[in-house]
Amino acid sequence: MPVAVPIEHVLALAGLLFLLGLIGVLVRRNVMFLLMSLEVMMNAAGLAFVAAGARWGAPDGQIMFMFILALAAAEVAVALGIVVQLARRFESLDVDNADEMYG
Amino acid sequence: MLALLAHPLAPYATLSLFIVVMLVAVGALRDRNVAFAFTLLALGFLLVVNVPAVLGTGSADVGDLLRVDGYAIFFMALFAGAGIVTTLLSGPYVTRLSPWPDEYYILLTTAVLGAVVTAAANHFVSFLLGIEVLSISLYAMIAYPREGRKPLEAAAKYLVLSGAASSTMLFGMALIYMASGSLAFEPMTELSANDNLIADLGIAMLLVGILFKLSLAPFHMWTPDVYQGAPAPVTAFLATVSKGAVFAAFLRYATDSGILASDAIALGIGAVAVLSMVAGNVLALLQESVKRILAYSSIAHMGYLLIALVAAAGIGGNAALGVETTLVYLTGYFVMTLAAFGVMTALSTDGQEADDLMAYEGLFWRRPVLAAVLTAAALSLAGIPLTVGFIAKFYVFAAGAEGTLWVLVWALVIGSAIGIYYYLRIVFTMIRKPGEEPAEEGIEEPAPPAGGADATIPRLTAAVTIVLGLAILAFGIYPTPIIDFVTGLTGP
Amino acid sequence: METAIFYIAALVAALATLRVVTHVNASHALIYLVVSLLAVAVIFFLLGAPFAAALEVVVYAGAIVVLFLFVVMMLNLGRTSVDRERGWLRPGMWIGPAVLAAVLLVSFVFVFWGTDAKTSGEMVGPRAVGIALFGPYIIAVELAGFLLLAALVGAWHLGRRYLEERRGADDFPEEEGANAEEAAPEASAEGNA
Amino acid sequence: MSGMDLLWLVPAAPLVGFLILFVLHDYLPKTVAAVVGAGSVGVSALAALLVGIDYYEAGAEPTWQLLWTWMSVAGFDPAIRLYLDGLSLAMTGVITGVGFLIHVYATGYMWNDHEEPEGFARFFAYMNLFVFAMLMLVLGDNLLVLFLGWEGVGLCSYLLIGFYHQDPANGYAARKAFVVTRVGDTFMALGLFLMFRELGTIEIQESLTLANAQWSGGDTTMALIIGLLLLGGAVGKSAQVPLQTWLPDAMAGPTPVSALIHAATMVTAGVYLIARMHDIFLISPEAQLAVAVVGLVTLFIASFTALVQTDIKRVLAFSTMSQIGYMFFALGVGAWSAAIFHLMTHAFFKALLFLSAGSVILALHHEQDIFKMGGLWRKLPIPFASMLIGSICLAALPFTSGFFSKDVIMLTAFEHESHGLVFWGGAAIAAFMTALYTTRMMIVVFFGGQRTEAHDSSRLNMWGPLLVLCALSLLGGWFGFGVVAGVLPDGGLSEFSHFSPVAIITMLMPFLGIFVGWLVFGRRIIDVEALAASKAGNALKRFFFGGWGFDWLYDNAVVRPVMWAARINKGDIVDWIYRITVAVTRGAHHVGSLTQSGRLRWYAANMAFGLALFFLIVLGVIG
Repeated sequence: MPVAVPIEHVLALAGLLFLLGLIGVLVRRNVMFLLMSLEVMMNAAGLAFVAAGARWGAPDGQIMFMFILALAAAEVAVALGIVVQLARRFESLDVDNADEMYG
Repeated sequence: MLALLAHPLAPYATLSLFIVVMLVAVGALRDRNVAFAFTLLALGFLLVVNVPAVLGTGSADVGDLLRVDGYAIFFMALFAGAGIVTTLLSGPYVTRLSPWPDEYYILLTTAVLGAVVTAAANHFVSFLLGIEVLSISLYAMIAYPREGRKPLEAAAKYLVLSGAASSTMLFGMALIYMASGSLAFEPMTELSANDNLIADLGIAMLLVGILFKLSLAPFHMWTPDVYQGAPAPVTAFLATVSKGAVFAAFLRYATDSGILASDAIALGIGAVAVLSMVAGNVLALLQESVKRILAYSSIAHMGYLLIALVAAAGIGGNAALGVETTLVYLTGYFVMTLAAFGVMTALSTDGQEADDLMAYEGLFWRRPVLAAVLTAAALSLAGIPLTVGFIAKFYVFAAGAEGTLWVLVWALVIGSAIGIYYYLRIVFTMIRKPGEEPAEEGIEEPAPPAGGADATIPRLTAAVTIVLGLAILAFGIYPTPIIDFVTGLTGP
Repeated sequence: METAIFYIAALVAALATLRVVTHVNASHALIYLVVSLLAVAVIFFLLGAPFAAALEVVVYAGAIVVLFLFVVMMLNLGRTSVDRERGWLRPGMWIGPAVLAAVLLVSFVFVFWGTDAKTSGEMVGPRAVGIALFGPYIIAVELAGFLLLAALVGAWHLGRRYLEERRGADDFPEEEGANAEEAAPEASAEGNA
Repeated sequence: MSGMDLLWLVPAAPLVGFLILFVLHDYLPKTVAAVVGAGSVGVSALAALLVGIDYYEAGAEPTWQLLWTWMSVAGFDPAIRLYLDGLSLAMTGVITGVGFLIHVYATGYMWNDHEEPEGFARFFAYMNLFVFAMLMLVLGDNLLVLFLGWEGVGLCSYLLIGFYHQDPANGYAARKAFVVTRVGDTFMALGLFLMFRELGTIEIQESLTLANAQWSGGDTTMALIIGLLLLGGAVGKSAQVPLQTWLPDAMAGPTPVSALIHAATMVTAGVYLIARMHDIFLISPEAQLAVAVVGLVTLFIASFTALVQTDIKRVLAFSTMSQIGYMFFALGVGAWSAAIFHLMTHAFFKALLFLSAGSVILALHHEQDIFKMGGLWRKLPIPFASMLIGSICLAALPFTSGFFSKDVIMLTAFEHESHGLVFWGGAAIAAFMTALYTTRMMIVVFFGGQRTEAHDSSRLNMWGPLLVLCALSLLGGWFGFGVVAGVLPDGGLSEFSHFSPVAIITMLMPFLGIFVGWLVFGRRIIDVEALAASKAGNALKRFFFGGWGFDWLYDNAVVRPVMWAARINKGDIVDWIYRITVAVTRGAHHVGSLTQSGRLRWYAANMAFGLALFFLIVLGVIG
């Protein structure tokens, strides 16, 4: 039972979710939370795609969403590998600890 | 067989096939050199067999996703070449990083696959997947060394920021799709006023993602840290193939969609170009780390390239010259950047990256040939005549002047003037004999000299580096082969 | 009725996401993330994209978030880390990001609000998606395979070191033939494919 | 393949020679260095010969050979093309032919060099580089290549004058030559820039055509300015008044260098320049008149100065100066081909003179004072014979090569529309003086009592070139003119007879000079020493000896004030601009570095900030 929703409302939700994710990236120091925030941002982009697909009644939006899913999965896999290494070598998940290179 | 190879999809198919076979072979043969050999084979095949085979077919669309034309084939050759150079540089280096070099080569090959796909993309889906195959491979390559905190720090920074940039880019694509109903690279016509605004917002977000990957100011900040932290051959790859691929796709998108016709977008791009040229050169000025110098210099160089892009997008009327400029510039930039990082790779020893500028003091007297190559690379990056860098810069200058982009051209001139200082600083440091001048204040302990008598320099690395150094000079004196190749592929 | 569900789901998604970003406990934040994803799945369904909705639940909430949880547990982010998070999240830190986000949000809303278009209300079902996916987008599917392959190889390399050090094994690859099954992250990544 | 296709080889061979010698100079045995050094120029000479034969067989049509287009961007395509016409062919012949002989001679002369025993390969590297640069200068059809060649020969001249760098005086001489010629170069660069700006092309032939089309018959001011600026460059390079003071000091270099660079080739670059650009001077007769005046004054001054010199090489240097004065004079009075003809014959006999002098100097263990020589004709028969031949050519006795070229010049001068008599008279006096100082030199060096022990140790590679040059000097005039005929526009040279009164007087002048010289220096009918010791005589002698006071004048009028200003301005006012720029840039660097904090979240914040700015631009809030 699909419904016709005003596009601006869906987009506003997607934009809001995206910005919440962005705030998370700017505020959190724990890498795990950074990665979660990234997931939120990507999910927001996926939502926007699905909404756009719904506007045009075409499958492309959903297909793009699927590729975003694949991308998210791939990124998380590598990212978590790096997190594990960070925890070992920096003995902390605080990204502010990883600031040895600057200037 | 030959007809099969001439199919526009053949390069991508064979490269994929090589990757799969390599996976099996690595598992089955359990020899450290298998992956190295396979990578060379795969990239060599791409360069020597695939590229000539598809050259004849001309422009061909593969579905909606890829456009295999002269432009894409040019970048295919360029990336394959740069990939081969990176592989050769990595050979002796990677075995020091980790006892398992196999994954490194697989990742390198997938990264090249991503890059060649990106350069041929004329659809957001292939654009996204190409870039991300490249980026995902790079995250792991940057974090490849099994010890040390810097590579990990670099990888973490790159991954998080790049992820944020990708998300922004995706959101932008979604907005563009929302407004136009198409994911292909094509001009957006007949949009309602409001859809137009949405599309503009989408383009802005898309650009943020692209500009980030190209490390242009103000989205450039990851660059020096990642360059410094990553292993030298990986940095070489990141600086060349990764940026080249994104730039190729960016240029194709900009010319196909005509986004720069919008004054606001053109203003934004122009501001980014000026900021990058100035910031990159100013920030490199007094750096003590050679990798950071090259990182900032690459920021400035990408700024120069934006001039070509603006020209190629038809601002000022000579779009063909802009495209030609981009290709020539990227070729030159590839050669000189790879040469510089090649020298750095050659000088890096176990657990000691040759990064500190002071470690290069007196290199001319210890390793004259490597020092000469680095000098050629530095002068070329500075744009001194009779190096390939001069040809490249002259092209940009001509493209800018032709398009009467005077503000950008002035920024180019000022940036280059500042740039000469730090490039020459590298050269003078290499000429100065250690101890001739008291060390500057604030340096607690002098870095051990790179390439000292006890350091062994891998023959292979040195040989590759020397070839690149000669190429810098050869193409500077006689650039016609490059120019002919470029115009032959993209010209009318 | 269905329109009301859309707005409720939207509200749930926004609030849950807000908690993801602000929560100090990683496990709880992940639960909120799942809630947010489920709410978005509902919205997908309402937008006429049941296939996307299913994938959102199965892959995103079911696999990716679980992967997160796995690492949270593996790294043992317990009470001390909650306290530390609380210490890191000082109120002053929110100001700058909030202002920036506000500027962006105002831009979004300003631009979006003039649109009078609505979603089509049609169902684009799994069949249509599948036909498109394995028709014009077949090359992209192959590429996605290589995307996951690259991630697999990368995660394998990064994770292998960790596991080996935990077991105190030597560095030589010859001895490490059989640990592929034990490397959790990449196994999951493969599962997503 | 026709011989003309070998044109590229002419400059390429010495370049390759230079590269080999320069890169491997520490590793090559002397024999190999000698073979490479002289052989490369030999190859070049052979190629030039084949090209020349082909050129005349093909009907002497000017041709181009495209070597290489550097790049082609937006209508800018600096092509390096070689341009072959009679003028460049004549110059090429002189450079490679005489150059080859001098190189061969130098393999003997420099073999046992005691001052720079390690410098053998280095010497030939510089010499080859010089030949290459000089060839590019005359063959390049492009202002840029011309300029690069021009600066290249200047650089080689500097390096070779200062070849014996252990002695600071030689370094000083090299610097002086460099600085003084730079003054001229600046004028020339200005002239070339002006040409490029006014005519919009850097192709020489094209620009000359354009110049004719634009200025001919109309406003010739621009041609006058350009002509004078080019003349300034030519004057510097060719050691003409008022920039002539560097040439005598340049004799500090090894004698083969003096022969090649400071007699036969480089110093004639100015003549070549004016001849190459002759259209400019034809458009502006004032500029051409200036050329004639400069030439005449130089020729006059230098011939008097040569009379009182005591160093054999300085005598020859002043003589070179005055002979180049003849060439300028010839250009100025419109005897274009005769100037180039004289350039050729002068290259033969002056190279011969220098090389003979070199043999004498070598035999006397680097003694250059003519008053310490004397009576050498028995001891050194080959140098004596060759020097005698060189001298009679220099003095322009009839039917020697110098006679043919000089005669044409003087007679053309006489026919000059406005100043014929003055020009001819001045030149005739100078011709007399030339014969006089040549006679003096020969008598003092080779006759009278012997004052220093001499050992002639020259081998085949030294006297062989002398022999060839003797033949060229004596016979060059007979066939020579045909080579340069038709190179440049000329007013009927064949019209006058050799038996007009003017021609006869012209012909007699050298005899008169020799006769007077014989009386004064041989028979000593005048006591020269007493005359020189008298107060007026002494002052005059010192005036002449110092090159008419030019050095003194420059020292007081230019060098000292500049030094004084430099001392006053030690703190350097202009520098402040740069210092402030540097400080600002450094400050910007430090401020910028602070933004690069290493903190990931800060980087992300900047990205968000950039995104916000982009939004504001798109929404029209900014911009």
